[in-house]
Formats: sequence, C-alpha cells, structure tokens
Amino acid sequence: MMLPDPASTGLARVRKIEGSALGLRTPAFAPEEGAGDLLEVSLGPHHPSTHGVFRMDVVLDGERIVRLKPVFGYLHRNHEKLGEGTSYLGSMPYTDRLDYLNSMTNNWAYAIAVEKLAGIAVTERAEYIRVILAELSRLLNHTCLAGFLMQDCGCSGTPLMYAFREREKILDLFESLSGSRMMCNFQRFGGCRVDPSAEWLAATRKLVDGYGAFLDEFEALLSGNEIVMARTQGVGRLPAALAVNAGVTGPMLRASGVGHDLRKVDGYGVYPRFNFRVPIGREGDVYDRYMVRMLEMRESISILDQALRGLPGGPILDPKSKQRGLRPKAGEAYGRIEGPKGEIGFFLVSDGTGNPTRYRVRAPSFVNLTILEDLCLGHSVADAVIILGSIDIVLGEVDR
Amino acid sequence: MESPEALRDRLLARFPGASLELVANGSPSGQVSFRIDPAFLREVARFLRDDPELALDQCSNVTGLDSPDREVVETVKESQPGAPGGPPVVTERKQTRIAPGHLEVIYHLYSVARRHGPVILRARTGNRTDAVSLPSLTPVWRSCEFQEREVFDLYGVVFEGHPDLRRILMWDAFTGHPMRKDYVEPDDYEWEPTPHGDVLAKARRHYPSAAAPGAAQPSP
Amino acid sequence: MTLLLAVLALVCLVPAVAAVLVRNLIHSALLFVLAWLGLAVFYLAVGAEFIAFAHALVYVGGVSMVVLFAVLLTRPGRVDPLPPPSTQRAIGGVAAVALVASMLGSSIFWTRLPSMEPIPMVSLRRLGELLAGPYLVALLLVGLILTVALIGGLLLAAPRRPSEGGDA
Amino acid sequence: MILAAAPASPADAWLERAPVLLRDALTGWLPDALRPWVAALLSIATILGVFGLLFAYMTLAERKILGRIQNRPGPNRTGPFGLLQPFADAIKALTKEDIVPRAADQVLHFLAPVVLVALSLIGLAVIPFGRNLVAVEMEASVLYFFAAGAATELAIFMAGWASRNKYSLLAAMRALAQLISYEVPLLLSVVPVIVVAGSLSTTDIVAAQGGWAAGLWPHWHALTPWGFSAFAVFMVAALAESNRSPFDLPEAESELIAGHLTEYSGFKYALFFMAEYLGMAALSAMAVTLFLGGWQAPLAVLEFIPSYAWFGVKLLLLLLGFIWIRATFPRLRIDQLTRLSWKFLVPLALVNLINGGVWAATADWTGAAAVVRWFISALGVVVPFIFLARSLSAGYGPRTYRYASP
Repeated sequence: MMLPDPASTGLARVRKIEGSALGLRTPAFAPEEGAGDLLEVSLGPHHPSTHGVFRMDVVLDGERIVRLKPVFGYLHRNHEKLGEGTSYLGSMPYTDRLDYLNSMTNNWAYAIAVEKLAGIAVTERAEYIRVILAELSRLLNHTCLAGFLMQDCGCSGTPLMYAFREREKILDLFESLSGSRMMCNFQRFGGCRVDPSAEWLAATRKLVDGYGAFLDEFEALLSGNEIVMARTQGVGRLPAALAVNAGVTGPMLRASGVGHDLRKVDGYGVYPRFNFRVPIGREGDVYDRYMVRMLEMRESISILDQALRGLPGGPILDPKSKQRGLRPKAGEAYGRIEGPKGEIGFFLVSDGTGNPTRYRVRAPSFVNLTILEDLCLGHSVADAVIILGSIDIVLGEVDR
Repeated sequence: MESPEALRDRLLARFPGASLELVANGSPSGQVSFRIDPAFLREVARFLRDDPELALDQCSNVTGLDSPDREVVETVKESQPGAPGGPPVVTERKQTRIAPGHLEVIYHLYSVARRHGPVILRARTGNRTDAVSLPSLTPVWRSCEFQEREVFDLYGVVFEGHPDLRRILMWDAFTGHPMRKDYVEPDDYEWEPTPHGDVLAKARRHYPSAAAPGAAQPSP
Repeated sequence: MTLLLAVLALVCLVPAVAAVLVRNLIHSALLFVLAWLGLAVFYLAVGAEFIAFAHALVYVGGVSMVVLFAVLLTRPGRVDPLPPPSTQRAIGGVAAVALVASMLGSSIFWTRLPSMEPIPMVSLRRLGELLAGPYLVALLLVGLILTVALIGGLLLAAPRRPSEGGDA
Repeated sequence: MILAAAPASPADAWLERAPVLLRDALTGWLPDALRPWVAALLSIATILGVFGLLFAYMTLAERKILGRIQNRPGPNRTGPFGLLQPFADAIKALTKEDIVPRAADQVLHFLAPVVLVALSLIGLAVIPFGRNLVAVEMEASVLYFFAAGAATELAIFMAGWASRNKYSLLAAMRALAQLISYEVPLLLSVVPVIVVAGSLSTTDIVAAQGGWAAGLWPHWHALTPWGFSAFAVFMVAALAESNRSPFDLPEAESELIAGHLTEYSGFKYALFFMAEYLGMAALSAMAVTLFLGGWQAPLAVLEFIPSYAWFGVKLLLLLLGFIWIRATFPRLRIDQLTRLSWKFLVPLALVNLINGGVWAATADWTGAAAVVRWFISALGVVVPFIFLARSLSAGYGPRTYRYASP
C-alpha cells in the first residue's frame, strides 16, 4: 500500500468558513492515530463514472475517503478567450459546446446576456418557443441524469437505456427543428432562428403527452427500489446554508431545501405567465437530488403543455434586431437563466467594437463542483461516484 | 433593494476612509457596480453578506478583467509669452504616455434569501506585474473558491487568504496567464517538439533555450 | 503408498519452509495455503475424507482469508535500515533449528504409541453421532473457547478512535 | 413417445440409460484395469464439453436477454441470430495481446485465472446430473463441493493483489470481505438439508427428495417452508459468491473500473469470464441438487422425460434468474453487503437450522399433525424474516416532497 506523506499532499489542511457554522464537519486528519494505511487513488481521468475527462485525487482509509481533490481542465480550450476574438453572433454556436446536453439553454442564456447588453427586445412568439425548447432541454437533461445516476449505482445499463430512449425522441425534435441534434445553435438576439412548423408542434405535443407515462414507469421501477434508497438516502448531505454560500444552484440547491428557481426569482422570458411549482427536498442527499429532478420534470411537462397551448403567432425575430455586425455601446451586462444544471450566466463587457472585450461564462457545473470534497468526506468510493453523479456535471462546461 | 447611490452612501458611512466609487454602465442593462479599495474589500463583502437588509448570501460569479498598459496620446497645450503686449503663443504638442494597466476582479452578488441583485463589486490590482494581490473572498463565500482559482490561473491575480490557490484549468507546470490580453499563444502545441522540418523550426522559435540538440525537455 | 506419502510430505513441507523464508508476506500466506492443501490431500490419501474436506474448507476457505486480511490491514512496522549482522543471524538460525529439532525428536522418540494395530475406519455417520453424542460437551466447550478468543482478539485489535463516530 | 409403451420403471427407459450405454459401448472393449480410468476421463471430457458450451451460450443468452430488457436487440451479426458470437469472442480473446503490467507479480498474475477456472470446475465432479450421472461418488461430496468453491475468492484476491493496481487491490480487499461474509450463510443454509436428508452425499440428498405427496406435490426441499427459506438464503449467497450483480463489488465497473480484472486482457480475461459463469453454473447445479430435487421430475407423469433433461431445465431456469437479476438491480455498497450477510442472512439461516431440525425430528407426523408441522415450519420462516427485514431497512424509505412557496 502506498502511504502518502501528509505534509506533501496537504492532508492536514482543514477548511472552514468564517462567521457561521457553515462548515461541514471536516474530519481533522491525524495520520498517526490508528487510521490504518492510506491509499491514494486517482479516480480518473479515464474512469467509467467521472462523466468525461475528470479526475478525483482521493486518499482512502480502507474505503473511507479522507481527502478528495477534483482535478480537471483536460477539456480546457479557453472558451472565454475564443469569445473575445469572435463577434457576438459568432460565439452563439460555441455556447452549444459548453453543456453539450443542453445547447438550447446555453444559447438562451447567451442571448439574454447580449439582449441586456444591447437592449434588444424579444418577440412574443420567440419567447414562447424559447420556453418550449428550454423545458424540453430540461426534460432531456434530467432524464439522462437519472439514467447516469442509476448507472453509477451499478445498474447494468437498464435505466440508462430507458432514459436514452426518451432522450432520442427529444433529440429528434431538436434535429428536425434546428438541423442538429445536440449542437443546435438556435437562439438569436431578439428571437430565434427557425419558426417551428405545425407538424413540429404536433410532434412535440405528442411527446409531451406521453412523457408523464414514461416518468411513471421510470419512477415505479426506481424511486421505491430498496437498493436505490439504501444507496442514495443519507449519502452526500448538503446543508442549505452551505449550499447557498457555495453558490450551488439548480436542482442541487433545491434538493437542500432552498426554493430558489430563477424562473420564479428573475421571472425572465414569459415564465411568469405559466403556472408551475418548485419542488424542494429536505435532506439534501443524493436521493433528494434525484427526486427533485424527477418532480421538476413533471412541472416541465405542465409548462410545456401551457406553452404549447398559448403559443401566439407573429414573427420569431424582431426585424429591427441586428445579428451580424452587432456593436453594442460600451458597457457590461450579466445575464442568467435557470439552466437544467443550475444558474448559467454570461458576463459580457463591450468596448463598442464588434467583439466583446470580456466574455465570461458562469457555468453551473463548475461552481457546483466546489463542494464535492465536503460531500464526499467520510463516505466510501462507491458513494463518491454517485455523489459526483448527483451533482450533474458536464465537462464541456466545467473546463470551458 | 435600496438604490446604488443609497447603498454607496451607507457603505461610506459604515467604512469611513474606504475609497468607494460607483462605476457607471453605458449599456442598457444598467448594472452599476462599486469599485472598492482592496484593503477594505473583505470587510465590505462580509458586511454585504451579513447585513440583514441586503443579505447578499450568494456570490454568483467571479470574473477577471485585464486592462493592459496602453499608450495614451495627449495633446499638451503650452503657452509661451508671445510678442510683448500680444496674446501668448499657444503651441500644441502631442505627447504619448503609457497609462499603466491593471487587473480587475468583479464579483456578482445576489441574495437568495431576499431575492434581489445583482450587487457588483470590483477591485483593481496595482499593476499587472508585481502588485497583483487582492484579498480573497473565499472565506466569505465558498463559491469563490474555484472561481478565484480560475482567475488566478487565467489572469494571474494572487488572492491573499485563499485556502488552496493552485492552477485549476491549466496544468501545474504551465507558465503564463492565457486570458491576459497580451498572451501570445504558442506556435506548437506539442509538448515535446517533434524533430521534423517545420515543426522543429517552429519549436526552435518557441523554445530557443531547448532547441539545442540533446536538450531533454523544453522549458518555456 | 509410501511414494505418495513422500510426495505429499514434499508438497506440505516445501511450501511451508518457503513460506518462512520468503520476504513477501502475501507470498508466504499463499504458500501456507498450498501447504494446507497438501495436508488436506494427505488426509484424503489415508482415507479421512471428512477431515480432508473440512480441513480444506476451514483452512483454505476461512483461515487463509483471515491471514491475508491481517497482512493487508496491518500497518507495516518500521523496517530496520540494516539487516542484523551475520553472526546474529547465524546464532538465531542455529537456535531455531535446535529448538525445532529437539521438539520433533522428543515427540518422535518419547511418544509411546499404544499399538500398531490398524485403526478402524469410522464412517461419516458414526463420526457425526460421536460428535453429537458423547463428545458434545467437549465440542461445545471448544466452540465457546474459540468464540471467546475471537471476541478477545477483536477487542484487542479494534482501533481506538475516540473522536470518531457519528454519521460517518 | 407413446406413454402406454413406456417401460414399468423410468430408470429402465432407453433414453434415461443412454449416457451409461454410450459409456459402456466406448469402454467395453478395454481391459478391466483400464476401464475405470477411461470412464473417468470420459466424464471429465463430458463435463468440460457440456459446461464449456453452456458457458459459451450463457454469454450469448446473457447479452441477448440483457439487450431485450434494455430495448435493444443484442448481438445479432455473427451467424443466424448471433449464434456464432461466442466463437467469434473466443477467437478474439485468443488472438488478443496479453498485456502484463511490468510491476505485476508475474507468477501470481498468471496463476490467478488458471486457479480460478480449475477451482470453478472441480466442484462439478460431485453433482448428480441424472439418475446415474455423477462423476465421483463419495460420502462427503457436499463438503467437497464447498471446500473446492471456498478457494475461488482466493484466486480473485491473487488476481487483484498481483496486478499492482490500486483498483485491483481494492477489489481484492472487497473480494476477501465478501467471501468471509457470504461463505457463512451459504454453508449454514445447506446444513438443514443435510440434517433432514441425513447424509452429506449429493446422490443421497437427491434420492431423499424423490416421490410426491398426494401424487402431485414433489418432496423437493424448496417446497417446504424451511427449505424455501434455505433455498432463498443459498441463492442470495450464491449471487455474492459468484460476484454477480447486485453483489459484483470486486469488479464494480462504475467504481473500480473492472476491479481485479483491470490489468487482465486477452485470453486471461476470458478465463476469468469463464470462471464466473462456471462458478455460477456450479452453484446453481448445487442449488438444484440440494433444494429442487436434483434430476427428479416435478410430476410422476413426466418421468418419461430423462432425468438429465430435468436437471438441465432446472439449471437453466436458475441461470436465467441470475441474468434477470443482473438486468434489474443496482449494486450494493460494501458495508451494506456485509450488513446484509451478518444481520440478515446469517440469523435467518441460523433460525432455519433449528427449523430444519424440528422438521427432521417430526418426520413421522402424519394427517392433521402434518398440517401442524407445516404451520410451525412456516412460522419459523415468516416471523424471523419480518423481524430481520424491518431492522435491515430501518432508516430509509419513500419520501414526500414539498413545493416552494412562490
């Protein structure tokens, strides 16, 4: 067995947050006190459960984790620097590659930031289409996540395959609308690129109507499964105060019992017109994170139903809005929306030229990873894998 | 939430001696920000977090911003006494001057409890070379931990009091800060130069010290 | 038969000696497993089927696991920077050989075997009846002593973590 | 076959005696001294051939069934319905490069798969596959079977430790912990069968399960309350012993890459794969022998079907159960795995020991007393089960969720 030197690996570092009892109980690490042999294992970057090229530098006492450092950047291509060298419109397709499961919401977040920066209004019909696509994207993301999470729990692919069957249907919709399954490049400043046809809307309606039945089936198989509950309940508890302080957003924050949903808080787009609820958890453990997403999908179905029914006519793009050669006045804007993984925001600084001087992506996966170590300490390797799975990261977004 | 001006006044009253400046925003977004003296940054941040009316409990976004040194061309008017009795002769002379650059860190604060925001804080380093330290806000908001590491990695701002300031996206042996405006990207992305014609020539240009045959490892 | 016994003796003794000599603890544990297996085959060769299989089950299946676990879980002690001087090693070797030889010799020369009559074959059923009948108390006592020893060993070996516990 | 023409005793049927006749035909011309040796070799060859083919088609069946459960077709390119897939896999495994890590313990790394396959195979020697089909008859054959199987995890440990890979090492530790935990309920669940049958010999145990109550209800052990409980404990422990989902912790793919298999490739990897299936088949065969009446037919009228066919059907059904479970369940965590064994299976098996003893002591109860006997035995299963299951699943359960106030 390998014995890491505690001084060199920084094991003795105890992290604490000032001012309040926010800090999780970080086991004070004392290598000389009967802790047994320590084993330093590098989980990743080539590991089946790290959801991409991601590494966890883990120090184990038996199977108990006494230190865990996330290491990433393997997919780093300096997305933000690319944004500085590209026109405002030119960055739109790049945003697809951030969270490559949810290009629709990435597009929307970027569009909102630019619209704020340049003061562009969005047409009514486009707002509805955006909501429809964003909620489809949310369904897609949460379904996939549930499948991946179950895979991390050790299911032999069955839930994942069920999830992917539904994902394919949504991807087919995206493809028939935007021409691409995953890299949609769909939103524009002040609206969107293609007007959905009546057939597309009918197909979407069919999918939305059938999705509840899929969720019922999925939940009947998994949510009450004894082993799933035993594996996920009480694992990776995240207290609400720490979650807020650590900038955790999205379903993960809500699982900890904080009813914070930007669709309600910011009320962007036309979300205030829809009637939906925000499910929140109590324990903040992996099971809550899973269940909050399952319940959120039900609300998404309701939103989709309302949006499809209330979809107004009219143009999808303000004819006065400018796409190419957009030169916003010097200034800055931070725009954010509630992406499926949490708050996705874009911070843009313009100096009056055609390219932004600063193009910053606030990626939810990246910020949510901050507390990975706190969640995993004291748990076993098997738990670390599902805790990571329940955080829901996409490395395209973490590494940028 | 109170208006930015009112907040500025309140902060100034609470922290006398702090230089606090309201930075206007030319864009329609209207998101104004506060530029704060780094010496007071952490105190102000903690006040903003703990003040019951503001309760800015979430630091959503941490961003670096690079303003390189730039040449400023100024027109200097010099008046010399002209002919006696007559008006002084004004000569205009163009003078170029190097305005020192700086690195800036921007924090976007929101309140989850009271559902308002953003309140934007900015702090500047002294310059871009040796005085690049700023106080870390990670002790105030955990969400700054990785984001400040990223700013350190990509911009080179050193955060005092950060618990674990290491590179986060680039590898540990990397030198330089790629998000700075004056960063020049390498000609060759191969870590070990391949000894083949053009690539070798490129590598020589890029790693002059290692170009000598037999050099084990290029050290950029 | 003698040839078979000689081969079996080799199969038992060579791994046993090797187990003592090799430096790698895991290797010596596995060599012991081999020696135990040889012993099981020996029992089988002399017709004690039950003992042979029970021996394999308990030693190969159970004891070896515990030994391996113990080897893996114990913290390697401080390794001496230098091996002891050769004179010391020689003295230690001679002492060990003398000790073993005297024990073996005494048991071989001074043990009085009651008779050289062939031992009657005991059927498995008879063995079970004997163990569950006349020797039941003895069997239970052995079980009790082993249980007490096991619990005692656990208590002694359990790591003391005063501040630990809770929801770990 | 015409029923009326069936011979008086099913043991005399031509099909039933076919394997024996075949053996006699093959060895009949040999001198007497050689005959038992050649017969033994023939048994070995038959077991190797049959179980080798079973392994090949089990892998295919597993992939096909998993595929169907997961909305996909499974292998269907090689041969009709993918029937040649196992052979293609075998050729691939044989021709692949065998990579051994430089730091590995070369000898143990090589020995581990060999030992594992050998140990998985030798247990099959004492299984009575049919009325006259048992390779080795011995008095303590049940004990022999478990003694042979006990060392399999030792081979897994060797593989994990010799690879000098941290994942493999963790897998080795897990394999040890799993073995120590599950060997106990596995053996304990067998003891009542031995008590009731009064023998350690597999042929005697199968013979004890012959006959039917009221001509309909076979005397199989699994069809009595204590026997059902023992059967369930045995099968759960067998799942763990053969490292199958949901107890596949040593090779937990989502946690330890492939555990002890991480550093194995090519044919050695295939040997591990083979050992897994052979072990699974051996344990299932033992379960059939101990609890499901071995080669006995379920109904008297069905006895015209040869006994080895019945054995095969039962064996395949159990193997199908293994596959089905793999497709359905998530994996347990190591502490839950050991807790399940020590806090649930072992107490259950211990209670069942008494239950089986009572059953054996009351063997002469008839009429109304037999109903009482059944009732007592059922009580001895249900009550501890409810009690233990409650304590095992304490602390978790379905939850209700709130919605944020707008």
